[in-house]
Amino acid sequence: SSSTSTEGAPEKIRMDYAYYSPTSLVLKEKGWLEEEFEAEGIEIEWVLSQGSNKALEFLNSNSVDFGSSAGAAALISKANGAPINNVYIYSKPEWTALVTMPESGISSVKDLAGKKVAATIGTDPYIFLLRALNEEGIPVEDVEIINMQHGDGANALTKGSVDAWAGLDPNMARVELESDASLFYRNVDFNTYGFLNVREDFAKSHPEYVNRVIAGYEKAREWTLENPKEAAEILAEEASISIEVAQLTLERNDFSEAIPADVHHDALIEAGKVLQAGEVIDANVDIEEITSDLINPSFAEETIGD
Amino acid sequence: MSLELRNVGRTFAGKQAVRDVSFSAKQGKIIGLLGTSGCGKSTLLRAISGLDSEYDGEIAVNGAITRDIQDEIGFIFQEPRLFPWLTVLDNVTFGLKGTKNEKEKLGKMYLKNVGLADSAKLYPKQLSGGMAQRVAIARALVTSPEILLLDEPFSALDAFTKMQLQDLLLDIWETYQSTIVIVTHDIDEATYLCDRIIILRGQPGEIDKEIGINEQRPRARGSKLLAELKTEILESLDLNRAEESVN
Amino acid sequence: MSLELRNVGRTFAGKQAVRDVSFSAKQGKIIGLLGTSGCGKSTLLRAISGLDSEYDGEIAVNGAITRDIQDEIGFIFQEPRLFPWLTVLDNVTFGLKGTKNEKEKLGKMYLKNVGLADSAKLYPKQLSGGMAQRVAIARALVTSPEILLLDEPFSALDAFTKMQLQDLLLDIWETYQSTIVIVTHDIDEATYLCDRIIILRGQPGEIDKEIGINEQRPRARGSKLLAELKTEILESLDLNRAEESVN
Amino acid sequence: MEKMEAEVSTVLTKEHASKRKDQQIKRSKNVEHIVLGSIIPIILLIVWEILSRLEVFPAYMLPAPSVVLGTIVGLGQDGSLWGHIGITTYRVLAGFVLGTAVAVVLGSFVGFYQKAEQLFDPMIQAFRSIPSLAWVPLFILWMGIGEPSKITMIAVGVFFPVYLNIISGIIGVDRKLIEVGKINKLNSFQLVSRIILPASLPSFLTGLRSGLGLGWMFVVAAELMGASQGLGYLLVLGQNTLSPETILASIILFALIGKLTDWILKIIEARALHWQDRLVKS
Amino acid sequence: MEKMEAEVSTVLTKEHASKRKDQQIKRSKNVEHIVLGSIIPIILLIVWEILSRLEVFPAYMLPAPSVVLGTIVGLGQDGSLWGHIGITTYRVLAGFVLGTAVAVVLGSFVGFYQKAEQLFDPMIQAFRSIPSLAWVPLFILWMGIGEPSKITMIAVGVFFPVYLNIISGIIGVDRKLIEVGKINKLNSFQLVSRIILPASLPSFLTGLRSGLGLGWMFVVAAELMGASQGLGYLLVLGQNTLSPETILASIILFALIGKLTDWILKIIEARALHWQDRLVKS
Ligand SMILES: Nc1ncnc2c1ncn2[C@@H]1O[C@H](COP(=O)(O)OP(=O)(O)OP(=O)(O)O)[C@@H](O)[C@H]1O
Ligand SMILES: Nc1ncnc2c1ncn2[C@@H]1O[C@H](COP(=O)(O)OP(=O)(O)OP(=O)(O)O)[C@@H](O)[C@H]1O
Ligand SMILES: [Mg+2]
Ligand SMILES: [Mg+2]
Repeated sequence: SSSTSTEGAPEKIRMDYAYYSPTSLVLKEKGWLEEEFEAEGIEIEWVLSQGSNKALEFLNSNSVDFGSSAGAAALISKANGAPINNVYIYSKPEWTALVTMPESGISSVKDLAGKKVAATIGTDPYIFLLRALNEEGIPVEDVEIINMQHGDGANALTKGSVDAWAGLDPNMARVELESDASLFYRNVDFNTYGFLNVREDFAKSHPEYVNRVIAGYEKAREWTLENPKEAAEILAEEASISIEVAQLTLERNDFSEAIPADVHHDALIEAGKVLQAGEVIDANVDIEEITSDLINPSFAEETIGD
Repeated sequence: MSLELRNVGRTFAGKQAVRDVSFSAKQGKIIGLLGTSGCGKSTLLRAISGLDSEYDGEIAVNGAITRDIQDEIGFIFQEPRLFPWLTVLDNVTFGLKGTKNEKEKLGKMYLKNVGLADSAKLYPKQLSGGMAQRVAIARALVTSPEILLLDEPFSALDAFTKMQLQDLLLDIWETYQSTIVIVTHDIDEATYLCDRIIILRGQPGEIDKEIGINEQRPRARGSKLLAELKTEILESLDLNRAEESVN
Repeated sequence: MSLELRNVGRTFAGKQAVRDVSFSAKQGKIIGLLGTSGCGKSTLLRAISGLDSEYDGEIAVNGAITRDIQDEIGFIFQEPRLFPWLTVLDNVTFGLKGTKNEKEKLGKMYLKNVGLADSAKLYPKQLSGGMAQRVAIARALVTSPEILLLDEPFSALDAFTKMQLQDLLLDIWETYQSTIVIVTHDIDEATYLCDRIIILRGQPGEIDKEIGINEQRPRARGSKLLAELKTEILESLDLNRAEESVN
Repeated sequence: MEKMEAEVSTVLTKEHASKRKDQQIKRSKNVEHIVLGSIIPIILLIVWEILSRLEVFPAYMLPAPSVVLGTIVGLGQDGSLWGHIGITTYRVLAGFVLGTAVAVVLGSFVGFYQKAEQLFDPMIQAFRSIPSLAWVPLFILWMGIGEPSKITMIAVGVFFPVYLNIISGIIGVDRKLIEVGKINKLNSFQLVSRIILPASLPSFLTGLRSGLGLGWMFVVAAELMGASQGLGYLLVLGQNTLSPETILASIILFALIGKLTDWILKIIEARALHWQDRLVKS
Repeated sequence: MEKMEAEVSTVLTKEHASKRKDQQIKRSKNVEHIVLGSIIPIILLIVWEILSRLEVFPAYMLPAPSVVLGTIVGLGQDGSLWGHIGITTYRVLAGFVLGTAVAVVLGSFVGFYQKAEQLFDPMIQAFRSIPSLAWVPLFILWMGIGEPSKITMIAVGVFFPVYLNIISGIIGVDRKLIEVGKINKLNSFQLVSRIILPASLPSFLTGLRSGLGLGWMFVVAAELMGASQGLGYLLVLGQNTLSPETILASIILFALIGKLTDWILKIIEARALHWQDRLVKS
């Protein structure tokens, strides 16, 4: 397997952490990676990613070695030629859903025809919206999609500037808890997964270290499953959100599957098709091939195994 | 309009520049202010005009005490102070009211009077020093002010242009019966123009001497009386000089 | 240093301001330029100094034709041109080199010479017109230049300060044997100071007359010779005037 | 009489001829300026292209200029380019006019009255350092996501430099000139319009140019508020969809159009300030 | 002799006394300024608080000032406030120094030499309208995500207004003063440092203040490049976690600290320009 061709140890390992990846916060908080690599004198550098696109930018510019992003975002980047691999699934989140306010008179996806919907083009909520519309047979042209950043979309929704919003946690949890907003369409399977990506270069030169980082993530995942309350506290503390919002967010994360597998593969291909239809991914890209290139389960399989 | 100064003085940042100046002028009189450099002549003019209101004492115009800027006042400053973004003609008509046509006609007339008929379209940066001063003169005279304050108006002009403009000034004075206060270093000019010459001296400046001239106008420039007056003034100035050169 | 102008002229935007001026001055000579306002006197000084290089004709300094700014030149401009952000003393020492102490000592000496010993720390906005002009004079003289170009240097000064500074100028001229070109409207001043007086006239300005004065210095201000010269000059200026007043 | 007319006409023809010559000289000078000004950008583009071809810059982060150009041409061909440019330019210009108008009124007021300065200036100065992105949620709250909120957002950006430069210009006006106005009995409004504004024109025009630049910068924040067209939208879209050629295309369009509008202001500046007695540069 | 000394000493005491009095007047004037300047902000805060209490603004969109203050105090108590303020202020100041330095060098050069202007100015002007957010990916690519890239990003923001104002200042310098320098045989460097810079100081200082403001604005873009501390980080965090009190806290901190740094510049400005012959305002 790939662990035979080590090129020696890296000087340091640059990890990202993100508020949308609770296990990354736990891992950073607990210092397990630092512990693991201390003996070899390898430093761990933590960089905050404010969103999937930042994480991928950091990866592409060789500013981090591991970056957390939504699966769809990783796919887009890969389609643009980014040299990254997905080696681990940090969660199966239900971080996106369609949100509306009571007075809008919307109760199902069908009601969206002719309405204004806020979404951030290219991100998971956008894909979610397109797939939901597709599922219900509503042409995209019938809906006015307004491109806004996630937070702004939430504001526009509560202000009444738009009728619905393809939301993202933790913003979504917050509007749900604090205003009367409700999630009128949910579908866990239309969320793409939480991908931990590694730079291809790093994976090639230090495969053993990829395994050991994955092992660290595994430890964090198991701990989170056992200590949901403490994990919520860590999330609330780090992201400066209230404990209720943090708990709701965590509840919507499924940490059961960590090894990239066929489900992830298929979900990504579905997302890729939607993105291709929406002209976010170039029409002449072969989605299946790109997806296979992106997802590399061998490390996780080797580490976690059975 | 009549003009009266009572114990006027001015202090700049703790240092007195001029003090205790009193004189009065009936309408239509021409007062000359003479004195060494820095004795407070310009300061007095600024006080009279109302541009400076922080002087001590009182100034009455037509009997009413005021510290505001007077209507119908004309001021020729020691520097030309032209607006660099306006042409010569626009500078001259700056203070005029009325239609553009009227203003330009009047402005051109005065430009001709000061010998700048050809320069109406030039900008200040294209003027010689004396030309700029003449534009400033035209700008002040064109408004036919009832009080005219002139701060060394002809200092940068050659002898003959100077004489011509002195006569222009007298023409205007005759037409409008303006009350005029003129600061000058040219004793011939003072004796030729003024009804009364006030000589300031010292630092802070004070009135040293007042000389009245009861000669009819137009006066003969070479007349014996004026020559005698000149000698008198020179002597009184000389006195200051001798005193000051001690320190 | 000697100075020679050969057929110097200057055209501004198609309009000739001065033309065909030639004269020369040996080292240590004082040349006076007289002429009506706007006839090109300042323009000539700027050409000699090298500040303006777009004139026609040639100017030679010490025999060498050049259009660059001369070393060892002093220029008193028609306006004071003080740096508003510098104190009086710093303005005076602006062109000096050397240690701060030396500069200040020299500067203070010259300030005293022009009667401004007490004003060293003032800023230009606090000066009267005549004081500003005296600062400019001190600034030009303090560098003890070999060529001195003076553009109406004493125009804003009272009669006695003026005389004092004329004598100061002669002192410096004697010490450094400077070559001096002075523009003035004061005929008494010209006859008192100059070895040769050049009278310009017309527009464009041309040389109308040259008058040499072979009197030893110091000259008596009231002397008969000077009085005669004055009459001569006045007459030649009058001629122009009569001619020009036709249009 | 006839002779005179003939003379006059020769003079006129001469003047005419010299004017035409002047214009020719001017035009050839303009061409020279443009050529000189293009040297460095062209060199940079060539170097960038070469480095891209040599794969020194990875294409997934910094595609070659030719690729970016291709993207722009593509946008042009499907027609959306003009929509993006048009709407953004409209927003910037509308915001520019609005921001400048408010800055002139407030700036003259604050520059002229001490009390007004003491009341308003501290607060305005405090607002000046708030980043454009920070305004976004507030503007959505106050004005929703329509055009008015976008234009106002840009106006905010334009406002500050114009305001600052107006005040500094007013404060720097020579007392001597203002006194001439006072002697001529101008009222405050006339003082401002006839003396203070022209005298502070150099500073004001610098403010305008600075403000216009900031207007272009604020476009992104403005178009974060629910736009579906515009250069800022294109930029954010490029960042969200991780498409560097879209990002670079929008950057280049920003630079080009920003430069164009600035150039117009620069021409106005040169015309308006011809009276300045300044040194011809070496 | 004794008498004279006594006199001298009375004079000195008098001078001293009057100086002290002057200082007192100055201090009471300063207090007055601060009070006047606070009136409007305080009124705004009170109105906002009342409207929030009346629930005109929903709390999840625009919390009351007291809530925002509570957030700031909370940050202060857990100690992170000083970290945010400290690191951001450091970045802004470092960027300010860097940007100003480059602007002074390039600005003097371009303002002084015609050829330099024709070569560089068009490109610089084009860069001026590129939004801060657009630089982010390029800076990450070129300089990574460390402090240098953040500081450089802020320097870019500071650069443009300073540069523009320097050039306009240099162009506006009175020819008459430059000629005095030439007669005194100053070389180009001395001309710049002894005449042109002081004469264009008002414009330069305006540029500095504009630039500092822009520096604060660029912080957000800078701190998008992988920061985990700072006011810009706080702002983006607030937006990502939909926490209006965090957003508002960061806005208020931006305003306060921005105002503070601007106030320092304003004092320097007043000191440096005391020689201006300007009208005392009514
Ligand atoms: N920069 C300029 N552009 C255009 N014309 C100019 C410029 N400088 C001077 N002139 C013109 O040149 C002529 C001569 O000007 P100059 O300053 O030499 O006069 P002068 O003899 O010094 O007059 P004065 O005694 O009034 O100072 C004037 O008619 C003036 O209009
Ligand atoms: N703004 C000011 N601040 C401080 N001192 C001033 C100010 N204006 C004038 N002075 C001082 O007041 C005195 C008188 O100045 P003023 O201008 O009245 O003199 P002047 O008689 O007009 O002299 P000149 O004939 O030289 O023009 C001078 O000593 C000057 O230094
Ligand atoms: Mg005076
Ligand atoms: Mg002259």
